[in-house]
Amino acid sequence: MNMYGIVSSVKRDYIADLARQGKRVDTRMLDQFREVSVESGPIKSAQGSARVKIGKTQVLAGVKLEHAEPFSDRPDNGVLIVNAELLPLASPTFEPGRPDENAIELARVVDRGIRESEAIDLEKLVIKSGEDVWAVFIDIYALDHDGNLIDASALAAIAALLNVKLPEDEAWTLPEFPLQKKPVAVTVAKINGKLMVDPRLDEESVMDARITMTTIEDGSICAMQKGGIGYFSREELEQAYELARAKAAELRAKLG
Amino acid sequence: MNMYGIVSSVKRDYIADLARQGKRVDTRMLDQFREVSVESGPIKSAQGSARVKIGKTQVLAGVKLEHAEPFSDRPDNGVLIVNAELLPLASPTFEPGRPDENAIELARVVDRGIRESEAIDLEKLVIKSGEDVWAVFIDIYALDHDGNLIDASALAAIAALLNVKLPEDEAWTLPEFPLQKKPVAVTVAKINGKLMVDPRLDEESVMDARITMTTIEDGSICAMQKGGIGYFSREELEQAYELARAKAAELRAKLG
Amino acid sequence: MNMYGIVSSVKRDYIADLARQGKRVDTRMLDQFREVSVESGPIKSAQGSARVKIGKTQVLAGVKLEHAEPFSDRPDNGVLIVNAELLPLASPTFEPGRPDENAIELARVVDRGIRESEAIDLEKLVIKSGEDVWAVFIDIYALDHDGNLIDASALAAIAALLNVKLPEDEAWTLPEFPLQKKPVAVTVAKINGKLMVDPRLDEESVMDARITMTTIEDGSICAMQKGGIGYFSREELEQAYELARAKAAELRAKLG
Amino acid sequence: MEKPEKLIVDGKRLDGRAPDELRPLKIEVGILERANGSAYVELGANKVLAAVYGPREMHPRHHQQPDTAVLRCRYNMAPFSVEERKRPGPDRRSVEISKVTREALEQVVFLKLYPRSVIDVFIEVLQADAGTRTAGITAAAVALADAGVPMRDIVSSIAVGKVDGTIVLDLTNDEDQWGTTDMPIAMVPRKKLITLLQMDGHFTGEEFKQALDLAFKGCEQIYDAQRQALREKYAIKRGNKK
Amino acid sequence: MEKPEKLIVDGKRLDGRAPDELRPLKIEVGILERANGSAYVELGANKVLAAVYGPREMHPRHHQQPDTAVLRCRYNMAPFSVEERKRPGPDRRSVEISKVTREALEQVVFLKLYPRSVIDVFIEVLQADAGTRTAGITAAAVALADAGVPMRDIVSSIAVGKVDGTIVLDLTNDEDQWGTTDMPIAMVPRKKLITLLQMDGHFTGEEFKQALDLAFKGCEQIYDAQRQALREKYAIKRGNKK
Amino acid sequence: MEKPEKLIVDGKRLDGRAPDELRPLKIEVGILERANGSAYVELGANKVLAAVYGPREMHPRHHQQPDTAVLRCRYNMAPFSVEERKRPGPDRRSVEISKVTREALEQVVFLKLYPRSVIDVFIEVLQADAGTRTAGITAAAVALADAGVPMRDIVSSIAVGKVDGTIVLDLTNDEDQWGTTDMPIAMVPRKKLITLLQMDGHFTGEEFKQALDLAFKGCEQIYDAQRQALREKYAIKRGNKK
Repeated sequence: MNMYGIVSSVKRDYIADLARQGKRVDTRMLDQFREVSVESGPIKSAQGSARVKIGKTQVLAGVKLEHAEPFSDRPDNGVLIVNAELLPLASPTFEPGRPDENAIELARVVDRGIRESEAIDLEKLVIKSGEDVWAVFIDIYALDHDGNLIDASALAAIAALLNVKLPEDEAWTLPEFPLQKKPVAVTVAKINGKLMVDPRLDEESVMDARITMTTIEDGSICAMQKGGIGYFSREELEQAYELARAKAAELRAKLG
Repeated sequence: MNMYGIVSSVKRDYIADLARQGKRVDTRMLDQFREVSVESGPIKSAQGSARVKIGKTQVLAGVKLEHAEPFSDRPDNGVLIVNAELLPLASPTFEPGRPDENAIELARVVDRGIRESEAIDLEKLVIKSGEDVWAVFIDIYALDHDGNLIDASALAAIAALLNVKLPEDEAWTLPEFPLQKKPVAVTVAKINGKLMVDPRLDEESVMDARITMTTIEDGSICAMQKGGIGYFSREELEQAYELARAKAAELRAKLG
Repeated sequence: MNMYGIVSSVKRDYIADLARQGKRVDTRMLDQFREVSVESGPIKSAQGSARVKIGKTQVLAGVKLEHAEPFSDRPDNGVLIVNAELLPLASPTFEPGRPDENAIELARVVDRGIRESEAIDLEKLVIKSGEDVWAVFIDIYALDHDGNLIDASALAAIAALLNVKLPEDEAWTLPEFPLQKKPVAVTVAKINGKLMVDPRLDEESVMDARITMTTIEDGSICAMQKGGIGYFSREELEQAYELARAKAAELRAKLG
Repeated sequence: MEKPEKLIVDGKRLDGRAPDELRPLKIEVGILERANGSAYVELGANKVLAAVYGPREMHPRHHQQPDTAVLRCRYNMAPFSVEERKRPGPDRRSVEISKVTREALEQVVFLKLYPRSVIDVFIEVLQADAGTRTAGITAAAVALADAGVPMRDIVSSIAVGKVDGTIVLDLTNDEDQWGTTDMPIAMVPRKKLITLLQMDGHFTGEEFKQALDLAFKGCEQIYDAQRQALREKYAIKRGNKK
Repeated sequence: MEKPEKLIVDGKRLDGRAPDELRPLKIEVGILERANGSAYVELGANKVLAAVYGPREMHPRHHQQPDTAVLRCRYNMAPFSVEERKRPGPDRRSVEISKVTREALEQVVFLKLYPRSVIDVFIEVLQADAGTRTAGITAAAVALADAGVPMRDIVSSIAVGKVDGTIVLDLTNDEDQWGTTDMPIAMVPRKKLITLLQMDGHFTGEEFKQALDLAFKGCEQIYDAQRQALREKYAIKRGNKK
Repeated sequence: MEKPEKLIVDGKRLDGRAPDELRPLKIEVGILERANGSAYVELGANKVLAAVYGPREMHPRHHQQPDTAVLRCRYNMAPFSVEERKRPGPDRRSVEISKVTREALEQVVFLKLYPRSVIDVFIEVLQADAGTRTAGITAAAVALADAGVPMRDIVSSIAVGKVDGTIVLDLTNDEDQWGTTDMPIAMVPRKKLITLLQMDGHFTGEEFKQALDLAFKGCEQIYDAQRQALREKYAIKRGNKK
């Protein structure tokens, strides 16, 4: 299943033709995000939570901390698990059931951004080496899908982590949750040879390919993921990196 | 899937018309059960078992006792697990596979009757607090489905519990199985505005709604479950309660 | 699904007619295997492995040894687990997904040959009685299916066991892997009343029935499995046994 | 939390409510872009979202009914909605709740108008504090109205129960856990027709009647709030169109 | 049970039987109302129920065969049928037994008479004491006859094995567990055609022949009992019709 | 293995390679009988098999696309291919790799030529030492050519990364585990069009550019080896036909 829905061929041509002229259906610039808002802590049953809206796209992320055994090859590391649900609530094309390849890719892209940037100091989450550690579950809940779920999800995840309150548990001895980086994902879509950020759903359904670049505060890259069946040239990738770096700073500012 | 099968529209009208007159297809009274029999202990490989027939409906229940860990929030309680299988043997509309919503509802209604009446003193099933308790598995096996599986299943379950012999296990120190109540479920069907007990399969396929009320010896209610897409008025519910209470006493007498 | 594919009715008649004359499509004798080769140790990530080719049929088997808890009713035995995957790579009729009844039957026939012949001395695989034993995982990977997967799989399994190198693990204290028998499966197909060994895929699609007999060095039988919807007479079974015994010796010689 | 000694002190419940008092209730209509209808309900600490898709073509086709639309309901809890993280995916409880939710709603929807179609109701519990199934039904009924699905009337839903021997309205999680009885109920309030009724715990016949009385009162308040929320949404919409 | 020192003492088995003796056998026909055919078999402590539905239309349609009916078999064990509760649902063992059961029965059924149809055979083991697959086939064959499915003949099934070096008929669980060899077999007894054969353990060629001899004898007794049970059912039915 | 102190000593990697050097590469074409096309790739200690079935009719039919063939890819690891036995069946990692593999290949295949059809690509990792997804894509591209599926060009794939601060080609498992960055990439080498790009770890903008440079060089070598393997196979075939 295509997660980007179907648009009529007339609209498809219209969007592609606009792109050729450097324009977009909603009059945005190619390098312009829709309105972005971050609400911290809407869910009290989670240790941390955040709701992110990018235009009409809505994602909720909740963080739960639980005791767990560490992985046998990482006895001195806490555990990070990212799960994403493309709720049937969010789109007529999403169906109930186990996460499909789109939901799995989404979760894994968010996971790699957090894991590879070492955003969480997992070593601080050890309670007893090799036996008992904190597991950080990040559950991403797509509520309304109007495009660019990846950026919304990654932003909601890091916002939820920033919102984490310490669990009321004797084993918790840290002064605060050991969050040390703020990785931000920016997805660049390619339509008719033009690169643009924050594709709307109708743009996603027309795009040739997308590339998500997750960067940290100093502009370096911690994760990338190309998607879609199209291709990128070398020049396009370098241009995408400049876009991702600039936009990540804007989004990071929303985290407060 | 509808678990009540399909009857022709002629038969449907006939049953509905009879109901209007206070009559039934098999000449029973509205408040009359079909013949009910309870056979204790047919299965020797179970710690307790019973076969219940209500008319041509047949249900077998088996009880197994096994060591288990208690639930972490109930360290001082044994574990009760009720499972129901709507065997493809029992009806042309039952299919092999994991329990569907009908089987799950059936199991959960039986479970609540036993659990909420505190029929089993779960605290007596603790071997070592927080570590080792007895788990009581009640497996309900629908063998032949001619209507009113809920009442037959609930009766088979309590009869199987009454039949429990103590396991040959060192950890078992109780003089007897701690059964302290006999909850009995009675399902009242509503057809064409009339209430009646023990619906046959053809009546179930016509009924607007059903309500199951599980009562204990003193006539008080421990569980209820409305089913079907129809509705009940307040007066109908009160009338159903009187029926359930009276019929439960009759069925309980069959338990010996 | 039929795992033997479909041949045209012309070819079907041709194969059956040849069989009547004691002949085969590829000019083999009824009691003649295709070319058989056994390659030991192609997979270094396994503790033992082997690739068997019988004609164009190819099977890879890999052995992994892992710590495990023994089964509660066998505290003084290691654990043997045989799994078979009919890879979609190997045949247009094999589909991705959990093992179907053909894959399960294949694994269980191989398992019984090894288990019932006591080919592995499971008692020697105990590290600590009732707590820690070696589990022997044999994974059978069907790569190319041109008939007679059972014999190829059983031969690959025993060849992979013969190839086992000791794990680099402190708990391993045996001088060598305790393999004490070489069971070999030979499948005899019945076509048009004639018995023949090593059916090709086109012969399998035509055969009435098959019988697999697994024998050990002294010619005694440790496992049998009839398959297919046809039947065998008593005389045919005795004849099949003579074939299986003779051919097993030939195949066993390939194990080196 | 440890079991408190008393759940009702001086006629007041632990959160200060009278026995027949609802928790604070908030209903928002049409908060999702993609769904054909949606509603968000807060009832005390419960936060529940419902969305409706359809009537739309039923796939796969062999599930189509030639003379009617099919109503499907899914009740689901977010992993982070409860104290201990819930593993994603349906469990036995959610399968049963999905079934009784469908049965609670189906009667009021004019399904026959849409043969071969399906109407999907998706309920997501984002934060849970007892009463999520009834809050879900309340939200779903509003979402169906928001989707423009023709209905005889709106279904309203609430739980009643028994706590410290007193019949109370709208139990919290603590009251559910430490109290005696929980009875979720749904009805068409205008005609007082009950479309969902479950109960577990202990009721004498007399207590059952009292509980029904209280349930009717509670559902009327829910009903008023549902209609008010719909009115506000559509009043604003009409206003905007000028 | 601990492994006994001997399983055969003075030519008698632990339950007093001679090596070539069946356990007590009871076959009842047509004991289920809804199924098109059914049978109940007790063989020693085994209690097995079989039901047949069909020939009926095959769903989903793309599984229909234009020139033949399809036979499907499901062998299943009740959770309470064995010492340690069995988790519900198919496992590898039951999938394999379902397959060989189907292959044991398919040859005798005139499937070509019912193109595009399916005949379903459901076998439920209610209480198990070794030999459940053969008791299931024995029951299924009777249930097929009870359903009026046209068949060339009846299939009969039993296990033989080797215990303390002796070839024995119809093993109990203890004999299966502590003995050497188990060989379940099914056949069309009149023509002596073998439709199921499995074996695990140890047989020399000579022992295999002895085991076959004993299996033929055993299946004949099963066959007689099957026919007797069917005669009684239908004699009574005919009697009733007068 | 313990983390080594250094992964690059005197400009040489632990296995003696220069930073821009591939591991030994072997490509064999058409090694499976039943598949329409197949290829086997060894890259260092990686052993990967790819097979192609199709274009063939798509089942079930409602998945058919009226104007195009559908490309399906399955990446799978053998249980014995890794240090700790991998449980059979797809996991989240293999589902993602299957998706990006399909997206890496789809662009070059003339799918529109085969409406209503499906082309299946099955990739089996028999022995793994980092870089299995790129070796799988390299093998799959050759298998597609071997199957005679019309393609614009061949896709070539390799990983680059950063180890001890140095940009290196074709990481081993040790380098992947103890190094900083892994960036698998696939491209149409002739036109330098990138069809797969993933990365995790750490790159500055400048390092990213260096890594791309190295990836282009590596893919060209892969591309030469792919064409060479295909030439040999088909040269021999043509030779045989004389």
